[in-house]
Amino acid sequence: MSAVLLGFAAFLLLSVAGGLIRVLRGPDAADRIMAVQLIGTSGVAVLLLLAAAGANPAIVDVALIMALLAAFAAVAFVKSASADGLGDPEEPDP
Amino acid sequence: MTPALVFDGLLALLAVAAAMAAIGGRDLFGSVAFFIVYGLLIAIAWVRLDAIDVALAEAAIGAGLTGILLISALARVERTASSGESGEGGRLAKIAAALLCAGVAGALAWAALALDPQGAGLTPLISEALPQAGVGNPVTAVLLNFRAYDTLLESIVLLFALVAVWSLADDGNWGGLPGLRQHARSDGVLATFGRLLPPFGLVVAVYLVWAGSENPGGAFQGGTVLAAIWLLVAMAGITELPRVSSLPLRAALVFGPAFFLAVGAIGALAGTFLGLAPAAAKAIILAVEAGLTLSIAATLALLVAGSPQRTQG
Amino acid sequence: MSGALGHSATLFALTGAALVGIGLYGFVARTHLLRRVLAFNVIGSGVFLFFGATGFRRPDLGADPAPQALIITGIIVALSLTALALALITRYAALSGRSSLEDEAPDDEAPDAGDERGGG
Amino acid sequence: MTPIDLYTLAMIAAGAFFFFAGTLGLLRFPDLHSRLHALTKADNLGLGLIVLGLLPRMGDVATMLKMLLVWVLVVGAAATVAQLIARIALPGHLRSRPKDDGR
Repeated sequence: MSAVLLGFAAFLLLSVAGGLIRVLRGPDAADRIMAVQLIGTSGVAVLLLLAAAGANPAIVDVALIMALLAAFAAVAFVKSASADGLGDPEEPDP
Repeated sequence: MTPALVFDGLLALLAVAAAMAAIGGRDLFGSVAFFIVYGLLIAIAWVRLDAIDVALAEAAIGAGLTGILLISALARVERTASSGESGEGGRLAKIAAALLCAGVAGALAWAALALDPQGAGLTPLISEALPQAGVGNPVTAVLLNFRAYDTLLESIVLLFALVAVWSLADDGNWGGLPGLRQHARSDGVLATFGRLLPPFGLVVAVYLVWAGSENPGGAFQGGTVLAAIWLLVAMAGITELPRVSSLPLRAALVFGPAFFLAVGAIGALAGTFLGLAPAAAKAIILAVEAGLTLSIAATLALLVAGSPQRTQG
Repeated sequence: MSGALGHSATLFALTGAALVGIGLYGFVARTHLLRRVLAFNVIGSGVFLFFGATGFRRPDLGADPAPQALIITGIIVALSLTALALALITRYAALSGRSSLEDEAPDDEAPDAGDERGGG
Repeated sequence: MTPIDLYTLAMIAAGAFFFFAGTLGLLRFPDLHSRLHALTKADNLGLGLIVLGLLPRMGDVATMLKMLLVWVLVVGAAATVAQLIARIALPGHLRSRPKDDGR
C-alpha cells in the first residue's frame, strides 16, 4: 500500500508541474501568485501522502506548517500591489 | 522503476526546473514566484531524505518569511529604481560562465559519487551519547548540547544582522518604527484573517518547541512560525511592530542568547563551558529553547520588517 | 523512511550539485541585484542538499543528525543575510535609482561589488 | 487488500482526480477570475478527500486531528487569498508594474 500512496504523491507532483507552467506563462503577477497558492495546496497533499506511506506522523507537522503559512506569499503580494504598497484591496479609494 | 524512484526523480527534476526558471527568467516577479515554489519542493526533498527537522525549518522559512521578504523588497525596488538589467555580458561571456559553473557542479557530483557508500558519519557516535543528552531528538541534542557553541554563536549572528539592518536607517529615523505604516480595512477579509490565524499559529509554534525534545521540531522552527504570524498581524493592520528603541523589544531580542550564555558560564564554573550535567540536561535545554524561541521570533520578524523609516506611528 | 520505500540520497546529492551550478551561473551572469540574491540562496540550498544527502548514505542508520543540525543553523543564517542584503539593495535603489551594480553610462562609477555576498 | 485499503484508495483516487481537474482549469481557463474557481474549489475538495481517505491509517487521534486542522487551514487560506486576489484583479485596482526589459 505504501507504494500505491507514493505513486499518488508522484501523480500530484504532475499537478505541481502544471502550476509551474502557469507561473511561467503568467501573464499577470496575480496569475503567478495564484499558481503558487495552488502548488502549495498540492504540496500539502503530497506531504500527507508521504506521511501515510512512510507511517511517519512527524511529516504531518511539515504539512501543518505549510498549511498555516499557505496564504502569506499571496497576502504580501496583494499588499505590495495596492495603491501605496502598504494597503488592502478592500479599502475604499482615498 | 519503483514508485519511490519515480517520485524522487520527478521531485528533483521539478526543483531543478524551478531553480533554473527563477535564475533565467525575464520577469522578476515570476522569478520570485518560482523561488517560493522552489523552497516548497526542497522542503519535500528534506522529508524524502528523512530530515524532518530540516523540512520543518525549510517549510516555515520558505512558505512564510521568504515570500513576505522578497515580494515586499521587489515592490520597493521597482518603485524607486529603473528596472532594466544593464551591463549583462555578451553571449560569449555567458557561455564561459555556464561552462565554469557546469564544471563546479560536475566536480561536486564526482565528489558525491566518490564517497564511501558504507560511510556512517557521526551517527554511531551520536546514538552512543544520546542517553546522556537529556533529549530524545538527536538533532536537538546536537543543536543544544553536543554542538551548543554553534547555536549560541548563531543566535548572536542574528542579532548582528539585525543591528546592521537598523544601521541603514536615515539619521532622523534612528530608534524609530520599522518599515512604513501598514493599513487594511478593519472589517475586511485581510483583517479577519489576521485575527483568526494567530491563535492557531501560537499553538503550532508552542507545540513545535515542545515536541522538539523528543520528535522533530525545536526553537528555530517554532520561532520562525511565530515571526511569520507576527508579521501577518502587522500586515493586516491590527498591530504595529514596536519602535526599535523600545526596551521590552530589546530585552526580548537579547534574552535568549544572554540566557544561553549564562547557562554556558555556569557550566564553565562546573568544569566545561556549555557542558550540561546529564541529570539536569532536559530542563536546561527546554529553558534555553524557550528563551531562544522568543528571541529568534523577535529577531526574524524585525529583520524582515527592515530598517526604521519613521518616528511617528 | 527507508527499506521498502527505497532511498535516493545519491539522486539528491547530484541534484544539490546541479543547484550549486545553476545558482553560481545566476550569481555571475545576471546583474539585477534581487536576482543575485535569489541565485545566492539557490547556491546555499544546493550546498545544504548536497551536505544533507551525503549524510544519509546508510538507510539502516537513518539520516546523520550532525549535518541536519548544521543545516538548520545555516538556513536561519542564510535567511538573516538575505534580509540584510535586501535591506542594502532597497536602500541602494532608493539612493541611486538603480537596481544593478554595473555601469549604465561609461563614466558612471560602479560602487563596491562586494556588499551582498555577506559570507555564509 | 483490506476494506480500509479499498476505502483509502477510492478516496485518494477521487481526490487526485479533483487535483487534476483543478490544474487543468488553472492551465486552460481563459481569464484570471475563472481560473480562481480552479484554485478555490477543486483543489480544496481534492485535499479534503485525501485527508478523509488517509484518516483511518494514521493510528492515533492527535495525528488525525492535526490532519483535519491542516485541511481547515488550507481552506481558510484559499478563501482569503481568493477574495483578495479577485478584488485586486478588478479593473483599476492592479497597479501596473513596470516591465522588465528581459535581459
